[in-house]
Amino acid sequence: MLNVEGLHVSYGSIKALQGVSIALSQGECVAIVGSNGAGKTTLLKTICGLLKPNKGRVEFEGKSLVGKMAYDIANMAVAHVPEGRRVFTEMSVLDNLIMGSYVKEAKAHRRESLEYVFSLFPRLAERKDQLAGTMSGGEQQMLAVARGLMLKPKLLILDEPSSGLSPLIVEQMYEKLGEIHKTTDMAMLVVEQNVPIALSIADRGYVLENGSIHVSGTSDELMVDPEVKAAYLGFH
Amino acid sequence: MELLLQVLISGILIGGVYALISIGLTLLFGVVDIVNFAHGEFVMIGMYASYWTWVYTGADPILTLVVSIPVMFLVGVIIQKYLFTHIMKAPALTQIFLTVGLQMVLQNGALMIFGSNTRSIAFSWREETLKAGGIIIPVNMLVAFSLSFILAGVLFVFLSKTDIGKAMKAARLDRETAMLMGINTNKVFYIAAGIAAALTGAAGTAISTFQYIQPLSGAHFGLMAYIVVILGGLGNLKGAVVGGLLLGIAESFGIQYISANSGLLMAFLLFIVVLVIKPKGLFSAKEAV
Amino acid sequence: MLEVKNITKRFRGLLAVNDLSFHVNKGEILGVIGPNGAGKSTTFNLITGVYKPDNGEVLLNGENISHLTSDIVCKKGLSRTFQVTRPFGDMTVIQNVMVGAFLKTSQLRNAKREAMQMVEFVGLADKANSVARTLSIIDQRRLEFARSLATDPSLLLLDECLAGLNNREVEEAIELIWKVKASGVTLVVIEHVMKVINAISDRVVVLNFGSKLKEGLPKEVMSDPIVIEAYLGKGFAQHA
Amino acid sequence: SSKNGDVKEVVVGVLYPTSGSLARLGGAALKAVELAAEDINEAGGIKSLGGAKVKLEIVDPGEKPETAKSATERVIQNKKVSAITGDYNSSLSLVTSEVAERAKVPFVTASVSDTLTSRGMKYIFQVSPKGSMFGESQVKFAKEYIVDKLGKKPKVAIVFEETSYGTSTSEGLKKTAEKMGLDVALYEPYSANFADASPLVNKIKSSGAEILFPVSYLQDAILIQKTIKKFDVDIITVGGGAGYLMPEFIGELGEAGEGVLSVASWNMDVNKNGVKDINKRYKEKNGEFITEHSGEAYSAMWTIAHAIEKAASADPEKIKEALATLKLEEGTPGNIMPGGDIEFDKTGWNKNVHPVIIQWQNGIPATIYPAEDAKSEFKH
Amino acid sequence: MSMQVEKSYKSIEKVDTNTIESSDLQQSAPFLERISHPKMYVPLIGLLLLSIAPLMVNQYYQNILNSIVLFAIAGVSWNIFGGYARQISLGHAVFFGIGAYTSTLLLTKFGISPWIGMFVGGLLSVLVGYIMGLSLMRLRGHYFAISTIVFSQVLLLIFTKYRQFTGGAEGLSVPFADSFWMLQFSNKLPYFYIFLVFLIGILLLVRKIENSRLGYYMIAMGQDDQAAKAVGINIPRVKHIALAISAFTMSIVGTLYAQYMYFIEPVAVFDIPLSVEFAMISIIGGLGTVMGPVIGAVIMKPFIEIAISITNFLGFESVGGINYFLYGIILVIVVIVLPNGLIRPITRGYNKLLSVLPGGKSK
Ligand SMILES: Nc1ncnc2c1ncn2[C@@H]1O[C@H](COP(=O)(O)OP(=O)(O)OP(=O)(O)O)[C@@H](O)[C@H]1O
Ligand SMILES: Nc1ncnc2c1ncn2[C@@H]1O[C@H](COP(=O)(O)OP(=O)(O)OP(=O)(O)O)[C@@H](O)[C@H]1O
Ligand SMILES: CC(C)C[C@H](N)C(=O)O
Ligand SMILES: [Mg+2]
Ligand SMILES: [Mg+2]
Repeated sequence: MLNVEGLHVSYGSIKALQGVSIALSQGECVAIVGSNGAGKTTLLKTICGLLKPNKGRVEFEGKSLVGKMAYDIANMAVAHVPEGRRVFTEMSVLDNLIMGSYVKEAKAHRRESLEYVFSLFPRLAERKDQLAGTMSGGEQQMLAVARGLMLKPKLLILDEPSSGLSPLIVEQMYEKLGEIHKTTDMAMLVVEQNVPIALSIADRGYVLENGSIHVSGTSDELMVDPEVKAAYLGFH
Repeated sequence: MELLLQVLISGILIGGVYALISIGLTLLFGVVDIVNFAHGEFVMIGMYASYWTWVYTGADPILTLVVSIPVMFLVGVIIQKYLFTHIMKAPALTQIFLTVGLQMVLQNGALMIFGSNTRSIAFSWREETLKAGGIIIPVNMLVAFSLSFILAGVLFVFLSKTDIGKAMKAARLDRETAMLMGINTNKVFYIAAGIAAALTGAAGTAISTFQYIQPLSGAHFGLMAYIVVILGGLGNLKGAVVGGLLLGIAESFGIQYISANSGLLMAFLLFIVVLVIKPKGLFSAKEAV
Repeated sequence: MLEVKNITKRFRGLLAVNDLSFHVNKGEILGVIGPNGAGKSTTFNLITGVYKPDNGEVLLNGENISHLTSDIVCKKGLSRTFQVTRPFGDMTVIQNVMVGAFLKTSQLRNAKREAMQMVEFVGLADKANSVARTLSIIDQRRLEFARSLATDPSLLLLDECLAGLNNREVEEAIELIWKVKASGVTLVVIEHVMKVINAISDRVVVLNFGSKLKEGLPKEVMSDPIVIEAYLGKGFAQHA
Repeated sequence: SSKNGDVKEVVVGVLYPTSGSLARLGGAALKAVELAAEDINEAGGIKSLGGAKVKLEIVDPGEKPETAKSATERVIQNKKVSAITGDYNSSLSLVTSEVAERAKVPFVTASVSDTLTSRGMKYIFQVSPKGSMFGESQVKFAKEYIVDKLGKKPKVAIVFEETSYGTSTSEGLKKTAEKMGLDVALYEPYSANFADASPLVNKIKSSGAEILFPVSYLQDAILIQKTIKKFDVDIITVGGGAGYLMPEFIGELGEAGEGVLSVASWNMDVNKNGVKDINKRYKEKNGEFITEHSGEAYSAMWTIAHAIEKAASADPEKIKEALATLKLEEGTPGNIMPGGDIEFDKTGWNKNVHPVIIQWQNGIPATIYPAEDAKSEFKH
Repeated sequence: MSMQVEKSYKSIEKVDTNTIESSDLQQSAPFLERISHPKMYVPLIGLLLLSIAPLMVNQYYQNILNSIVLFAIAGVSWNIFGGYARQISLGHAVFFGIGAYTSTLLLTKFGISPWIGMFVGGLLSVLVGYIMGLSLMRLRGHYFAISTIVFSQVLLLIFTKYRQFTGGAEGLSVPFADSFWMLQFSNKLPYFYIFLVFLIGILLLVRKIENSRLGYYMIAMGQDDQAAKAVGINIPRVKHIALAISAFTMSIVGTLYAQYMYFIEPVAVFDIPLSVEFAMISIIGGLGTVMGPVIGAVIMKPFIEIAISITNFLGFESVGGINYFLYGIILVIVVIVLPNGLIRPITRGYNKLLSVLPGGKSK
């Protein structure tokens, strides 16, 4: 359903991506891991139309996304949970979620979606009238994920959703993501620093280093890959 | 006692006018986040729009809203599209710089097109008053005052209850993320700027029922609108209305009980005192729509 | 060295910190953990004078500092980093750190020298002349760390300074923290990464709903069923 | 002489504001100067220079001292002018006169401030009455015609806009009123350009005065008069010129404006030669009657022409000498200022000039006082 | 975080002076060597050219040059508080006005020389700045900016209102004299050189501040006051100091202005457009840079004269408002083309120039 081929992206003279290709089919969950500055966020932003590639193709359900505006891509049921939460700080939690279901299709199912995300994250229901900016970092992260789900996406893109979350919440959230993965045919593209947990729900994974794909394979393969182990898994 | 009441009522009515001119500004300022120093000139264009409509149709000024509102909506969209878009992310000072330029263009453009003559709209209720005991209420001021409440109310509902209203706020807070939500931010800003200008045009129409029209007619109102918007709390509609009323009352009382040149002084001092106590204006952002 | 006594902070009816007490001994590293929204950052803000506690007091070396503003607190040797980074965006890395160094010297040259060392220490030397705004979040964290260190603190509060680092980087960072500790600085560290907490803290305080849930040695705390229930989660053992 | 015979045109710098808040009257005055130049040239130009034509160099002094200074420098330095005229607004004239003085170029102004000719300058010539005289005339007239004749209580209210013009003329009002034994119930400046006149009118009403001396520019003047009517205030207005004399004033007020009085430094029907004709041609060209400042501007331009004629030279220094000793007798073209000959005293002020009082009658400001200048009678 | 560095925290011994203070070395280098570097001789040549420029033109252009230099000083003053400390003041005309009025009143009422008056005015401005600071210190962003406008309007109204002391709306004329001691000249040249000396003085001052703890503190505070507090910066104090310096220097500009214009009135010296102009000069040149406001003044001040020349050339000089209409269009275009000011492109060009000039490649 998603096809990225030979993607090159740069910030001025800095080359962030140099010929990245990934693919994702319906209902699949794919993890992208890699160290800081590897280009993970750049890749996701390019898919979502926030950055323009210098070269390469991005296709979603057979349609090219290159040159489309980010809001047009959102209208194709691609949700992006951005790095660093990016909740609308001066709006209430509820209004943030409402914004998540701004596109026409999602708006029709707003009520159900709200119930659904509130059941996933009860804290948000408790705090639905609090200004998002005054929520704790972790709470904001929950909100960001929930807001992404409000779009009723066919493809959910998550940029480091576990960052700043307490272990319990991370576990719970990945449980929910795993559940969604199993019960729906939503495709997921997850970027994570927390490699073990990402690979625990992903079917496949890519390792991105210095702007290009270094290693790729199924989660099980990656888990035992010595290089991956050394860089991202082992600890002492 | 009667005098006191009259002074109060005069103040409230002027305050209503201040509130009226501030509603569009608080929207533009609060949503598009543009510091528009040409705001008073938008009022002025609204006044001329009503004036020319009246000249050609003879319509009652309230009916000229049918023209001033869409015309100003268009003006707002055009200015947003060709000017403001370029400076939305720029520092406030850059915006001031651009809009001061715009102010000069509009003021002097009007001067070149319409000349410096003072004009006015003539209509049946212009000189009418309501009298209750010794208290006198000019009808045209009352109309302007009422309009400010109606427009503020409509805008409030629009911003807090509709998706597009909320999208305006989201787009201001974080453009990129708003786009990820499927919000066409450019369109949203066009609409916001259009509505802001339309509201300001409506204010111009209301003001032309009692003020006189010439290229500088808006200048004074521009500054007052800024003061009101800040006093009330940026982007807060309730604040704009309450702030406007307070300034009007302070001005009226200052003139009557201190001296005729102390009206504005009192209004300004009130402003400073309020901000010393509440640095974010009367109504802080929390209650903002 | 630091004593937090019965502090309470309310935000419009929300009890963010509730009658919290704990202390920090000289020379140790105190880990602070707890679920999101437990009040950890707020506690830092209360200690450093960003917020005033509604109740209770904060003592630094026996002196009540709860009514002081952040700058005075900093002059007293208490420095901190922010969870959401706050670099001086238009200044370069070295200039950012110099601002910190100016706390102890008024000489440009000394400040520059001091700052350069800190920048090297945190591994930002090659970006010393980059404008802070253009740094990645991770580098901004390094920068904040360096800036705090440059004030030559005796007590340093780190708020999720290591979030977003991969394993290798975390290991390097831990060594840095040890070095800081070795030079005689006392630290209080908020982290969600248990490996880090395990590795560096002498003691751990667990917060939940603004109150202290548990306090003790890292091992004790992390095997405590209440803490597992409220914070770590059952799956914790698997991933750790 | 043969040297003078070469002069084909004499350049006069004209500084009337045509932008900003002064544009309305500045533009009108500029039209009058253009008309004067036309008249001068049609009448054969400067005969002593072989019929040299007067050429105008027009420059906009804006509304700030800084822009006025720059505009004056521009016209003096870059255009080789023989003399300059303009400004009508005293604040601008104060600046222009300094520049002219230092550049040694004569400046003939129609601004009214007393200060202008009190600074010992040699190159400034003021054809208009001084600001302090306006109040005197207003009060004198009110005493004679309203207090004494109509038997009104001598309780008066003086309100004036807090501008240079307003404050300077109000001083004369107050002094004279007190001297003449009128009870000044209210004497206050107000901030110009208000949103609404109600508070000010509330105050006038509560002062209990029966005669009002307001000094206001146009919008304030109209709003004050309208609000007085709305608030049922029974008061006779003797305005302080400016807004009270403009075509828009009567246009807006219509019936309500009839009978309103005002002081004026000049009027379109003063008892002077040629005034009627000037008004007629001005109106044909510009669609409105000629107002006080425009009349003075016209006169100032002619004064310069006569001085050049007398000097028989385009040299500013010689023109200045000529101005100092000039005497334009009654009947000379351009001598349309009330008060006989145009003749400057040592300070450069036209010592014979005085203001007049007008009353709006049939939509026209009719001069009614003093008798020597008047063609109409005070009506009540 | 990288570990390559084998140096541990708090070991201050090893210092690489070369990379740290290259300017120190320059100072100890022999004069000839220093002067042969374009970094030194280009500004000197520039200064020389600038100082002889007014000798070659008539009084009209001298007037423009004078106002460029005068407003450059004003821009630099504003920039101390508005640019470095990022406290967007749109009410700085307050200090300009106080400077103009104080020295003029002292001169007209007591015959005191403006050379003394300017310092009295400066001190008064510092005092008023302190009050303004106290009342507005807690405000941020737009709240601060608009409040400074209101503050200046209050002063405008007060100076207009109490006319027994200030002369009111009629303004004050500076009595005519021609003496250095009275800071008045019948010729424009002396003004130019006096303004120039003040400009150089304030530029040196700003450079000095920029390279001091105060400067770093001001900039840091302007970027993020919460973070600045956290590293020990006493925010109110730094704000007050920055405002005091800015107010004092701005006040001096006010005195110079009064002495140059010979006439002041409340609107001319206190009103909003003047304050906005100070800010614009800084931003068009480059906020928070030493030379930015100078560049800003060089570009901004002649705008209106250029607009007038255009209308004259087209023969439209009697069309009311056309000059300012054009001026407005120029402003709008400049902002859209160069939203971040000119300092960066100009510095780039300048550095390029330096590197190709003889002696420039050595570094
Ligand atoms: N706005 C920008 N301007 C310039 N360079 C940028 C910008 N954003 C990212 N980069 C650079 O592009 C490269 C890739 O960055 P990217 O943010 O995609 O990495 P990432 O893998 O998401 O890292 P992280 O784990 O830190 O989130 C890095 O070298 C980064 O410094
Ligand atoms: N300024 C504020 N106004 C209102 N509520 C606030 C404010 N600051 C914090 N809170 C609330 O107080 C609670 C504690 O927040 P705090 O930031 O201290 O949590 P935390 O323990 O640091 O969480 P995290 O681990 O997610 O960073 C949260 O529920 C948060 O929403
Ligand atoms: C506006 C006018 C009334 C100005 C007045 N003639 C003056 O000299 O200032
Ligand atoms: Mg990333
Ligand atoms: Mg936190």
